Amino acid sequence: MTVTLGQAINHALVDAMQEDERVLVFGEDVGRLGGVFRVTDGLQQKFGEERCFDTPLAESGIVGTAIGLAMAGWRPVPEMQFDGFTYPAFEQIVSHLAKLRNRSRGHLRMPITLRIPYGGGIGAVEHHSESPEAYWAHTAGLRVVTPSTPSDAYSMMREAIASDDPVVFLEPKRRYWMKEELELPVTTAPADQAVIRRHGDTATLIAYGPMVRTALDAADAAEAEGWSLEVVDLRSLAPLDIATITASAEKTGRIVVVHEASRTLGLGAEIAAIVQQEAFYSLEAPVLRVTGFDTPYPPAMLERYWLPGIDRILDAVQQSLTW
Amino acid sequence: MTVTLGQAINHALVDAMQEDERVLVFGEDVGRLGGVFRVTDGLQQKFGEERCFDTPLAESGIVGTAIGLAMAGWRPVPEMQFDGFTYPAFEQIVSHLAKLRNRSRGHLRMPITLRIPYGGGIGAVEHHSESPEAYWAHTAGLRVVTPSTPSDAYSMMREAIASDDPVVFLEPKRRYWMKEELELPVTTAPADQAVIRRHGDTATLIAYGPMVRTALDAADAAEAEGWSLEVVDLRSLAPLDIATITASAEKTGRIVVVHEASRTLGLGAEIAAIVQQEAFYSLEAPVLRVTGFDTPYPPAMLERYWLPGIDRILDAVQQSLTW
Amino acid sequence: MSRQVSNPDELLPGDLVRVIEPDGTVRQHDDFPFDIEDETLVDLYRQMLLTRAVDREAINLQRQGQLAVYPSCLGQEAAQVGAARALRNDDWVFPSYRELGFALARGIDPIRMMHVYRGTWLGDHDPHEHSFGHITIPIATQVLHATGFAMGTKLDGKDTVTVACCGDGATSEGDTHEAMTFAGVFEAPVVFFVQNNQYAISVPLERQTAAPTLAHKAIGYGMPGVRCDGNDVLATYAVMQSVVNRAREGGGPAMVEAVTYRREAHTTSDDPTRYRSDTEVEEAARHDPVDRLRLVLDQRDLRDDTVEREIADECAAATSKVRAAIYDADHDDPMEMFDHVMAGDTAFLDDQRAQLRAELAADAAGS
Amino acid sequence: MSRQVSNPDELLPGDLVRVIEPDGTVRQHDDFPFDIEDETLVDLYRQMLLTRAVDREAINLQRQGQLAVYPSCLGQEAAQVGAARALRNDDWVFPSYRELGFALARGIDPIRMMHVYRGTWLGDHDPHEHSFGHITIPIATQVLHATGFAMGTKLDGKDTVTVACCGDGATSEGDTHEAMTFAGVFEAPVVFFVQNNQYAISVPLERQTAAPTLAHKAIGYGMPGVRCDGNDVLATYAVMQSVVNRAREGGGPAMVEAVTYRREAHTTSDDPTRYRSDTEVEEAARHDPVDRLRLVLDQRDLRDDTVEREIADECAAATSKVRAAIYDADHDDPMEMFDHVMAGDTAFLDDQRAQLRAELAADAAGS
Ligand SMILES: Cc1ncc(C[n+]2csc(CCOP(=O)(O)OP(=O)(O)O)c2C)c(N)n1
Ligand SMILES: Cc1ncc(C[n+]2csc(CCOP(=O)(O)OP(=O)(O)O)c2C)c(N)n1
Ligand SMILES: [Mg+2]
Ligand SMILES: [Mg+2]
Repeated sequence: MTVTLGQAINHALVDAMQEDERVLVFGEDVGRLGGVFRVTDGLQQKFGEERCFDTPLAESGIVGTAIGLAMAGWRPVPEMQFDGFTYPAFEQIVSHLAKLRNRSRGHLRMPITLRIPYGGGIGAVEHHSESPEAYWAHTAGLRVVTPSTPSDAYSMMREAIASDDPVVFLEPKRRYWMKEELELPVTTAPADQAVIRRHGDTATLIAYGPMVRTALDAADAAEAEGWSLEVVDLRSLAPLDIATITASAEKTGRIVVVHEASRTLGLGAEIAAIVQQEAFYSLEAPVLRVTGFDTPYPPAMLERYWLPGIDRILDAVQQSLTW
Repeated sequence: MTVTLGQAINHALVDAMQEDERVLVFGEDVGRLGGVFRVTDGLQQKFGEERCFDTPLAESGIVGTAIGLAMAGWRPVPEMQFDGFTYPAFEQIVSHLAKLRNRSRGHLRMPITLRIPYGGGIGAVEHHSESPEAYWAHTAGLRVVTPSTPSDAYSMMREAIASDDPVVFLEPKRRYWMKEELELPVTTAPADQAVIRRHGDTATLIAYGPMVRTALDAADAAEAEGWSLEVVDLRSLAPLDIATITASAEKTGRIVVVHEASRTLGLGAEIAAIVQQEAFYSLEAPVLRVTGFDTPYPPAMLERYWLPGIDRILDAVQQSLTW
Repeated sequence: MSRQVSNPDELLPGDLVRVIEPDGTVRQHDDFPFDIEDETLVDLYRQMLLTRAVDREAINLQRQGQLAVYPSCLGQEAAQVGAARALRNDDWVFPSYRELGFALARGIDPIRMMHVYRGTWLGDHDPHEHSFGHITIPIATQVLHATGFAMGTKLDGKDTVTVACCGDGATSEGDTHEAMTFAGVFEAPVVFFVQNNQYAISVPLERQTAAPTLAHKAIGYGMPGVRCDGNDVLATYAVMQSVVNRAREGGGPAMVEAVTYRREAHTTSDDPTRYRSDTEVEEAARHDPVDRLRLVLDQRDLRDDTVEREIADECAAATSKVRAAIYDADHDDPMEMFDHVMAGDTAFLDDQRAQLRAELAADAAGS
Repeated sequence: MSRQVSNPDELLPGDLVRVIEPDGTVRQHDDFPFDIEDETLVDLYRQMLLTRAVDREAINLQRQGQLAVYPSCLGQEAAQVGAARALRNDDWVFPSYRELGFALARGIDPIRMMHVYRGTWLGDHDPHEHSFGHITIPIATQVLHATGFAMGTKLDGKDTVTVACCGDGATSEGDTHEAMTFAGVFEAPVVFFVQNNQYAISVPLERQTAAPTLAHKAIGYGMPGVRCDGNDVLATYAVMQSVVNRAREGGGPAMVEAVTYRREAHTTSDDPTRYRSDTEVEEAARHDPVDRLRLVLDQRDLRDDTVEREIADECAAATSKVRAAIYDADHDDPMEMFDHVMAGDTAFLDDQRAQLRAELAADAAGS
């Protein structure tokens, strides 16, 4: 069947709720409306208002009560409506969700999957196009994952819900409508493994979430230059799959990291730091970063100038090749 | 006169309030009590309850009203009582403090200095020893600075308050009692410049805030090994003084970054990413990171095992020298 | 009302304040008396119609792909126009994103607002020019800015009043609570103007609170809470001028719940058929605020063809001006995105500036 | 009280509930009747004294450098012990950091608590064992956990009730507001137990709110607010058992403001002479909760030397047990800091584990 990335997550939620009656879905507009992106469409009809419900408009409340529900033995899958609206919940995420298991010496577990649609490229107004992944990845105690395909979206969501750890599940919102032919249920690689989406030996593009598609497009375009680009899809942003990253660095000697988030202290910084250490003698050029700028996310009409695209990626590859 | 780092900040606040009657100091317990570290001691007596006041216990409220006060033409210097209690204000800081000037096409300015005592090493209970600097440094639109000496504390605070940009002013709380002989007022280097605290040519230690003292101690101890270590004090974490960092990397060829914050996506990641690019051909070894672990901050009795100390720094230097 | 309440119960809301009777008679409310000139009545009518016209044009523009999104204020015109009328020019307003009527009443060029919904820039007017803040999207956050602003004007010894706008959904956010807490403690001259339009996107009021009414929250901050019929422009004006004057005279903050209804979709991206019935919306339309005011005008013979034609012309002129300015409007120079990040030195952005400049040059060369 | 309130005013607090008369007579309050055995009275007395003894020992231990910090509950024993008595064993409590009395009443070994203040570990008991959460330091955050927990037990069809503890200062935080909002909307069986001890560190109550009383906040969430004398253990018990039973029977949440006084410094790090007078503290001490209950016992002849001796012995045994366990207690294996970060695979921490292991080995070799 043909499944979009958004539908794949919806199927994963349905199947998880079916298999485990402790799974709860809640947040703003996830019930009757089925979510502003329809990712929770039909859940309330199928599982009732107790298993899928709308909450008051209060993000700290959503995450804070999710923590309490988890302590009471539930397996909550709360939604933050948009990336830019996770910030009111920051304290509950950083001071409790990430830390409660550790604080309790392992007595408590936090089997919570925090769904966050993220990233730009959909022509939205302010605060609807943020890439906050570095905030979560820097916070010890959280697992942070992001799928780039419908099958991964399904499989990684099932894995996140089944996990006893808090998982920040970042949904690349501009790829919600990306299609794939697949049979459900599908199980792909474990979420903490990076996957090589395309093999090549000229240089490596490391990307995740929404930028994987862009990186693959850039790799296609690069063929015209005679470049064979490898594309690594990180999938897990915390922890990182250092082995796969390093192996690719050793193979190609040239790494370009691509993400939407601003450059300073974005994931590219961590990857550069790891690669220059782990593959010090293999690098033919420094790890280069192709990212959003160190400015607030721009207005919709300017976002295409801000976001990394094929040209910016190929420029960086060129720069790497001629270092 | 002999001045501690905490007193230096107090003097800076007094002098700034004296010179500019638009400067306001507020927060939890900053008034009558003079702050839990006495950094605002005497301000309320000197300038009255209108210029220095206690607020309700609500951090988002403190930052959010500071923004409104700034729009009304005041120059607020709000305090967050501890690093771990800035998180409730995260949305106001990230979505407004950092973005309002940009949103308004420059019509609004945000001359707000957000004081945050940060870092560990004082044997405190949970949430009182956090190093959240990467969260702020990753957020475009904020200036993030941290002094390591009393004279810098005074001078950088004066500069922060005078700035029309929002400045996150991180106070290395375990160094509040560090003493220096100085005459006030004192003007040190501009806050956005890194300073070389010690010249050397074997390798460079890059540190900031509380770890500068530790790095200098390590450099002293390194003499016994015959190593001459250079110590760079970043002072500004956003923006970074790339020129000074790069020059030192080109000089010594070996860089060790030291900070308390967890390793993943800490400032060390950004510095490694910058150095491996800017000084690619000068590096004799990869940039190494000496940091807190990727775990929540530990209980007081274990903090000395978690925090970077002289031995961990010298191990890294050794590792760099023998790479 | 005075700040010193002898009996805390005085802070509780009374019955819904409504002054326009079904037949158009204006019956003054004992607690909220007001004077109003005939001229003003016509002007309120004009403003409400103008709001409605520009609002409709915005929806059309969005449907034609000219705006990124637009949140209609259809049905809320009386609340916004009535509240605005209670203010002086130097009073301040901190809006959410659904405040077109308020913005127009404050004299802001609708083109400036539409550029924001188009995505030309994130905010496009100087707040100090019309004492009107930027559209604020993160729910309830502006309520704190308003409170801080009011604390600031009070420190300055000014007698300006600040209005903090928010929706029913916004009352659930922690920021609203903290703002009201600060306002109460610092006796800030701020009025919390809550437009209860019954919905937060798809979520109905009863999912936001179990309180008897939103106005019952006020007592928890030591300020009076008042409920008015937000479809009754005179009731809203009467209540607002009362609490605004009270704040101006040092009486402290107040909360007004203007009870109304969001007749359009949440925004142009929303599909309200998923969560409410057409009948419900039709029923709401029967309480149309413009129709309500029209009754008053007619009872007083203040409306004739000339008035209607003048207003219609004004509306047509305004909408076509907006349309002309917005339709296919080019974006501004992309390099501007680096210009306002900071006031101080931004040399640290120079390499990113150079990168974009090179990309733009390559684009230009390529095309 | 029933969930269906016909008149919203019923949600407003009445006068302060107090049942112990100055002479020790117990005068039942009409709205909050209760039964209590003589035995229970003695047991409450015992628990309050035990709390006070361990509290004092903790202060001493801190002064001797044995604890990192300690926040005393001196003066708040009646509130905590009285509230705890209203609960069943399977009811849950989410404490702040000042809940020693509550913890002891729930049967938690004080040594476990003291290890947290010592800094041995961040939390040191299994919350599920005594249905008692960890000490929570970020103000008001636990109030949301309690609400979520109560939503969870309700979904499970259980009849357990959850108590959310917080201070007067905590009522200003957005999290408290959101918790009460959720509790009201979901009719969660949670009781917000606010110990109003007049201070948040140095900040007095009037800087937290302009509300007539904290209990006046409850109506804004559609739940009843009740004020009781927190120095009157029976009043606290009476009020708590009423609202706890109401919640248990599906009546929904409630808020109780226990009015008391923090007689010690905020924590052992604090210097209260900077912000309040000795006279004020002495005046507060005249309302000592233990003295108050002693009057009741004496009136009923429930106290003699044997009782006093038994309790004194128990206190001495408890404090010396705590002292023996805590004094110069070694820290645990530092390697444990990697063990609880996550439930799943933590191989990604292996290089950091190895680093610390090597450092520990070097230390051991060096010393
Ligand atoms: C902090 C935050 N959370 C979520 C959203 C998404 N959102 C936008 S509008 C809205 C509903 C707001 O409802 P209400 O306050 O009643 O205002 P109305 O739209 O009805 O005018 C939501 C949930 C947001 N903008 N900000
Ligand atoms: C979010 C947060 N902000 C600030 C602090 C610092 N702090 C610790 S206790 C306290 C006062 C709390 O007062 P209250 O709620 O009345 O409780 P009490 O200490 O009186 O029991 C403050 C401000 C904190 N722990 N958490
Ligand atoms: Mg609404
Ligand atoms: Mg208190």
